[in-house]
Amino acid sequence: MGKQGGDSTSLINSQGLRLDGRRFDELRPVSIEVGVLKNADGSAYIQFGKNKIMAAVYGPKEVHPKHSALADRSLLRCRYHMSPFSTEERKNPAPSRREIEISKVIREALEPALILEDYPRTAIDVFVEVLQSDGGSRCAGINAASVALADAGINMRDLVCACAAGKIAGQIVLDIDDTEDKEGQADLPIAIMPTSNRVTLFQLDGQLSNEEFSKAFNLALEGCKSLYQMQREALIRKYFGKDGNEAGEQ
Amino acid sequence: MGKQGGDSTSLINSQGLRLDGRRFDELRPVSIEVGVLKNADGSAYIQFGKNKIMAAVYGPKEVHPKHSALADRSLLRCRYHMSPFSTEERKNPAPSRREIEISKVIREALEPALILEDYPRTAIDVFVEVLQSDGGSRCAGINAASVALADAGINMRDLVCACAAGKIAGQIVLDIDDTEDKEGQADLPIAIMPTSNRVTLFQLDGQLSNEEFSKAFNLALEGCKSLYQMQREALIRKYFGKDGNEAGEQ
Amino acid sequence: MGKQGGDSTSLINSQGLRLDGRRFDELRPVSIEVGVLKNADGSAYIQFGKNKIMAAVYGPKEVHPKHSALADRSLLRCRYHMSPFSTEERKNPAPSRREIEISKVIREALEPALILEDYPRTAIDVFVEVLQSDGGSRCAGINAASVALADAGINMRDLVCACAAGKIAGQIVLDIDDTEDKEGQADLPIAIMPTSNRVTLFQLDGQLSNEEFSKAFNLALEGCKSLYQMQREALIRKYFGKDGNEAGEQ
Amino acid sequence: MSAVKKVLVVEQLKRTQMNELLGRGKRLDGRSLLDMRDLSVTTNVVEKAEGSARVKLGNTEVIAGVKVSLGTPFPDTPDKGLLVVSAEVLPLASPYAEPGPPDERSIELARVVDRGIRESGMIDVSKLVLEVGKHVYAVFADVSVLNVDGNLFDSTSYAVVAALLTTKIPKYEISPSGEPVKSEEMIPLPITTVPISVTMAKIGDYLIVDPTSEEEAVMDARITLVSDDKGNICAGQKGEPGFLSIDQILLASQICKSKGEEVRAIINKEVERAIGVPKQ
Amino acid sequence: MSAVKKVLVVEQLKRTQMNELLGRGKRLDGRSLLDMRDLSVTTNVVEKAEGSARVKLGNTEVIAGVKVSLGTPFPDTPDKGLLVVSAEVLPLASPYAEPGPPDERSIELARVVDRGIRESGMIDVSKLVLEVGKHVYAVFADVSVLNVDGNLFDSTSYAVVAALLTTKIPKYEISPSGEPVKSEEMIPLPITTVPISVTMAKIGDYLIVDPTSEEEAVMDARITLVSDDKGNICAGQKGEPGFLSIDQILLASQICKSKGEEVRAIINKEVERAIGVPKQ
Amino acid sequence: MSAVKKVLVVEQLKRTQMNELLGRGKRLDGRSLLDMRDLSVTTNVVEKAEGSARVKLGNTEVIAGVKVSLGTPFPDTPDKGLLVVSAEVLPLASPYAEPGPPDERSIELARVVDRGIRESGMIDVSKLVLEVGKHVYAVFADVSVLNVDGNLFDSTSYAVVAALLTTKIPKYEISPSGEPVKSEEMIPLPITTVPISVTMAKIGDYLIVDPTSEEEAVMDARITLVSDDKGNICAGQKGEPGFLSIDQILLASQICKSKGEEVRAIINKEVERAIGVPKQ
Repeated sequence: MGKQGGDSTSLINSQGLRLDGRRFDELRPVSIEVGVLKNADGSAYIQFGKNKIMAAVYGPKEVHPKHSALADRSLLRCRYHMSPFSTEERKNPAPSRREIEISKVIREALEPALILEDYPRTAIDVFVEVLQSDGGSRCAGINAASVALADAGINMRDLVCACAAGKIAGQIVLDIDDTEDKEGQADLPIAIMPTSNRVTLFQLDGQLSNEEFSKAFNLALEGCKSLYQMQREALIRKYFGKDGNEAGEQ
Repeated sequence: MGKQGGDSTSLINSQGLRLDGRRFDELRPVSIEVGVLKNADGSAYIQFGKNKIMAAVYGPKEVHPKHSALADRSLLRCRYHMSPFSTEERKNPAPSRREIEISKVIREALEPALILEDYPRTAIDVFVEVLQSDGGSRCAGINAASVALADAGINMRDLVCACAAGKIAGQIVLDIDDTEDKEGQADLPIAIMPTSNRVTLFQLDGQLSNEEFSKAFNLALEGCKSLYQMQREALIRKYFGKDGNEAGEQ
Repeated sequence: MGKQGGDSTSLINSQGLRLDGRRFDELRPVSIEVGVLKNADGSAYIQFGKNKIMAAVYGPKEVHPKHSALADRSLLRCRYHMSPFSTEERKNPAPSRREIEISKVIREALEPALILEDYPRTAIDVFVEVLQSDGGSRCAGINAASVALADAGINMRDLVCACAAGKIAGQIVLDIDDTEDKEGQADLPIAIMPTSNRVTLFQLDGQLSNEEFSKAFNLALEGCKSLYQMQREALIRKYFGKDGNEAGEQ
Repeated sequence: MSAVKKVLVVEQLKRTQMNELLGRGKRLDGRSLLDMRDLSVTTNVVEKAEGSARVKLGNTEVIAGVKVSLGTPFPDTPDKGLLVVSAEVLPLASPYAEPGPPDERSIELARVVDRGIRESGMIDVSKLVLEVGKHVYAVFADVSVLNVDGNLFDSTSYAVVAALLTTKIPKYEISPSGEPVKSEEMIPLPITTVPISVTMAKIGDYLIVDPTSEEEAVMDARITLVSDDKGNICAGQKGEPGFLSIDQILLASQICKSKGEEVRAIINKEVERAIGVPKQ
Repeated sequence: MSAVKKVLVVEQLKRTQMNELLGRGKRLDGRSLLDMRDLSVTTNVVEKAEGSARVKLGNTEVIAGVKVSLGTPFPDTPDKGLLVVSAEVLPLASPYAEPGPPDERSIELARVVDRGIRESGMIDVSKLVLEVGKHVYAVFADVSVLNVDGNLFDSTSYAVVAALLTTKIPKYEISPSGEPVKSEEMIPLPITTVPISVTMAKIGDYLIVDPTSEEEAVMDARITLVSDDKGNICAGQKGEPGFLSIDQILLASQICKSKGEEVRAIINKEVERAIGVPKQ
Repeated sequence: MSAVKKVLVVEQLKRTQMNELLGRGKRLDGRSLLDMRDLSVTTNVVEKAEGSARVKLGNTEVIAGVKVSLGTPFPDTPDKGLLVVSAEVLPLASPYAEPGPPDERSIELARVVDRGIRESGMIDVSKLVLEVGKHVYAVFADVSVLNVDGNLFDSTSYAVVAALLTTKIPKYEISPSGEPVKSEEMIPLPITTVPISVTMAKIGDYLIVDPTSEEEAVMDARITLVSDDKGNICAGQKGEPGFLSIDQILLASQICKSKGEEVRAIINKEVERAIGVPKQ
């Protein structure tokens, strides 16, 4: 977040439109394809603005080493990783501290939706690979991972859908992108289980007054609901739809 | 050691006093508090000059991995570590080669005093954390660790007490501090089991003639005996004394 | 390989001789001594041009960790490593990517010659340590390792002998050294099982036309046959010969 | 840290008891839901560091030290100084902590504490610049956790905040030849606000502040919110594999401010004692 | 990658069947011995990268991205730019891939692909120099393997080659004060040839091109040869713990050129589509 | 190195026999308590290194190589060159050595050898400076242990000392523009003394010099003392989890000088042979 926000008013023009022409409550273009990888038990590819992210699920499967298995449920593991070419400057392929933290919060965002008790003594691996990054890659990754888990046939209480709101040029807006993230004043990514309004991811970077906080939080909730529709449509396309055979193509 | 020792004569003034006003055979101020950490099985906090060091003991406890357990005695492990803010220049928190060597010699200094045969197939962990470092931190750490082992109720043949002597400005002196270590000519840290005069740590950095060597060694032995009194007093304060309830406060 | 090869014609003079006076089909001086290390089950020391390489074999022996053992044969492991002082610039002692790749190809070059089925559930370790490096250290290492395996009494179908050919100054030559490698146009190291002409190592760096490729390959094969004689002589010297008692001396 | 959960497996049996207690507004140690434990903050405990503080929050005990050196700014922020927060749960702090590189919990801890300080703008990093693009102050705040009994996020954050508030750094001048030259004068860091972290645990339907290890062992989820002294919320993090309701999030945003003021007063008092002037 | 072998342990039973099929010139998936699988090459799939390509070779799928920055040349080659090829078999690519630092198979993969490109002289690194000894272009080609079904050497190599062929880098000028200054103009890399890797598996007495995971599980040895567009062989690597006969090596050197021409045509076609002109 | 102890578990049975022998002034290999094994020192065995030596002490065999380059001095010692001693017990040296980063035993070995050389002032590092604060010689002495049969401390130290005594480094001039320029002239290192390490094992009540692996397997403690050629003791280290009596320490300080002179004569002889002049 650029706290000073000096000339950040230019992030919203006189018509109230953002740099890429979006209104304050508008999502970037999103597309989700299900079942795009042959080897994975479940997979999904999401384009979310300029984010291009592949998610894949392996499991339930045997745990190695065995002593890390849990007697009463499956061990959920998650790796969020950025390919070296996904960022403005080449990223070192070794996991950064940021990637390790995001892997943890993604895992904890997905876990409440999974019925892990159905698979004791197994492991479920979720891999989120960022091929091209833009603002909001953790939310995009959760959306893809959630669909990939469904594609893998893992028993779930609900999907998990994620979206951020933020503050740029003094205004609360939905789904901030990379430029808005860097020049803006706050970013509030959340994830929910949409049928029960349970909040499974919540993070905040940047300053919000109490009023702004409620406004941003509610706007992000709306964004999550939109994502939920897109996730459902993607799954329907794969399992019932005519577009299913295009999965994996861009 | 600064071998040239050019202007190191200023380390001792015309009255025979050292930079901090000590005589040649005088220790820095030392205070030891026992039982300062709630979770550890035994602990001690020592201030030795400007050294501020926390020692804690966990064990006897289960060994992981199991194959490293010893059939006939407890496995003694030791970590000497410096907090990043403990030194003049910030220290990288990863263990340095120096810390690894000191961990080894501290472990080997304590081991002769422990009746490890009483705890087969277990492990005893000794942690020495330097919060502020001055010359002589390994000796200070051994003094604290030895008391922490007693506080943990580990069966011991004796305490282990440690002190260094050295050569500065051409003279043999007791207990050299950081400045004296850097500008001086030799540092001779030792540890003993005081009731049997067994030497369990011995190191030497810097040049000593045969005569100086005997003199320094004997002076360090005297220092160890003084430390032994302070260790005993600290344990008595904790277990029998009125000051026990102040443990952990500075 | 220096692809441009600008003034590389000077690598061969007007008499057709190379910088060190060799003809196009001439090997550098080679000496092999068997059984030079006391602790190893088998060992050999090779000087190959300026290469000075020690190879040692431990095994067949117990495998740790146990789950990596193979039910039907021995697990062959190999480490090719360069001592820090072996190169022009001091080499970091941690294994480089190059050393990891060469360890793999050496292991795969030796494996076809070993009757690993004779030693199920064991491991055989081959260590190749480069004490001084010159061009062709992987071939020299294979020649030494193969003899060390024989010295260790491991059942073998054949020895493995290795040699490179290359292209310098536009000509195909045998056994290129460090300077020829850096200034030359191609390097083609191979290893064979000499009695059956089985090719167990094959690598190529640099450009060769089809015709040059055959020529270089055949020249390298001839080189391998020469090495085979030297390997046999070294083993005979150790086991039957009068020079055996000098093993280990230079 | 990874074993904070495991440590109390047997105590899962206390969950029923705890829930029943919480229903009556009480906790195992007698606190009500929104009570913090006793908090003691002592600054200048490591004289060699430019700033330091020891924090005891109940039985949780941490020590923070600030080291300041000169460094080169990042290429993309040539006009900003460097601020790096790290934390290590020392192996002596808990039977479950282990030596080794930081695990995901330690990394999350350090990053969330860092975020609260960074996003609040506590330190005006644009004033840590000696020469744009070349010489800036590099401020390293490191935390050693000495005893673990829950709520490391807040205790670590308080220690870093108190250490930064009492840090004194040498003033530098740029010499004619362009090199920074240290002067005798010691100056404070450019402080703009005092961010306070408040961590709440969700157990069953209840939200409690400042959880102990015992409570963390049975909590469903954790939420940390940081507020500055103008009442803005400036950082947040939900953790652990459970969820919060929407109402709980909004409730947490209220609690963080009221409890934040309590804690800010305690820290400010110690800082005044130490440096003799009220900050800000 | 290490488990490509293990995955198909049960399929070792197919070895007999496979050998018998190969004797009749056929393979499990219906191909003849020297048929490659369907190859699709799509460039410019990661717009933020200076060059990129996605390659599908049967079910094997990889993506390469090229990032270019300025760097300092190595002291012993002050007049040459930097070119670094790396590859990671992502854990999502196979049930047998694991997260972590690259193992010996990933290292061999990256080094063999690098060697083919470097030794062919595909990129004239002497033209990547802005100021000798001081400023050069540093070209990083990284490959993420997305789905493993055999022949990673070729699919990875094709992706890197296609990405490099379509890379655009900013042109720099050296300012009067000696600093490189970025201009608006984008220029291609200095390409001299299009090296094509052809990997063959030896199963029993047969040499087949473009093996699947199923075939790799039973192969005795692997040989990769790279040829440039003048027909020179410029890199080679035998792998796996088996051997090849002398005749098989010579046969492989023939196959690599004929199959190489096929593949080169496919890559060139996509590059023309993408950048509108035939390279070289 | 970690298994030097384990190797001889069965040989613990020899402890009784050994004690009884020692009581009669004898050792398993026939030596008396203060006899060293045969020591052979050969210098200039790695021609590419600036200095090198192979040492055989009984069956223990090590090789040291010295590489010298130009470097930047440490900020706190701008007027001193760099000297770094490292050691690796190669996995081929013993059935118990393992590949991997150095363990605590290898680290202790390298640090004790380094300390003896550094604290004796053997190399006058103030003479390794080309330009204060900018350009100094960096001297790397690396040791590869080839065969382990006890007393690595002494054999490693002798190899490093002999390699340093015969090292030749290029002389540099500082050019008008301030850059170091290599001349043709080769010069020796600035040697001031020849430190000699003597390691003793305590077994029961006895102190023996130059222990074999067999003896190390049953020793209670180890003490290493280093003396310079003026008879000063300049470094020391007790190791292993046993103790020494006060008298044994004082006895060891006598032994280290008498044995040190023996060994110094052997090393000096080889150095004279190699460089044709007596050092000093």
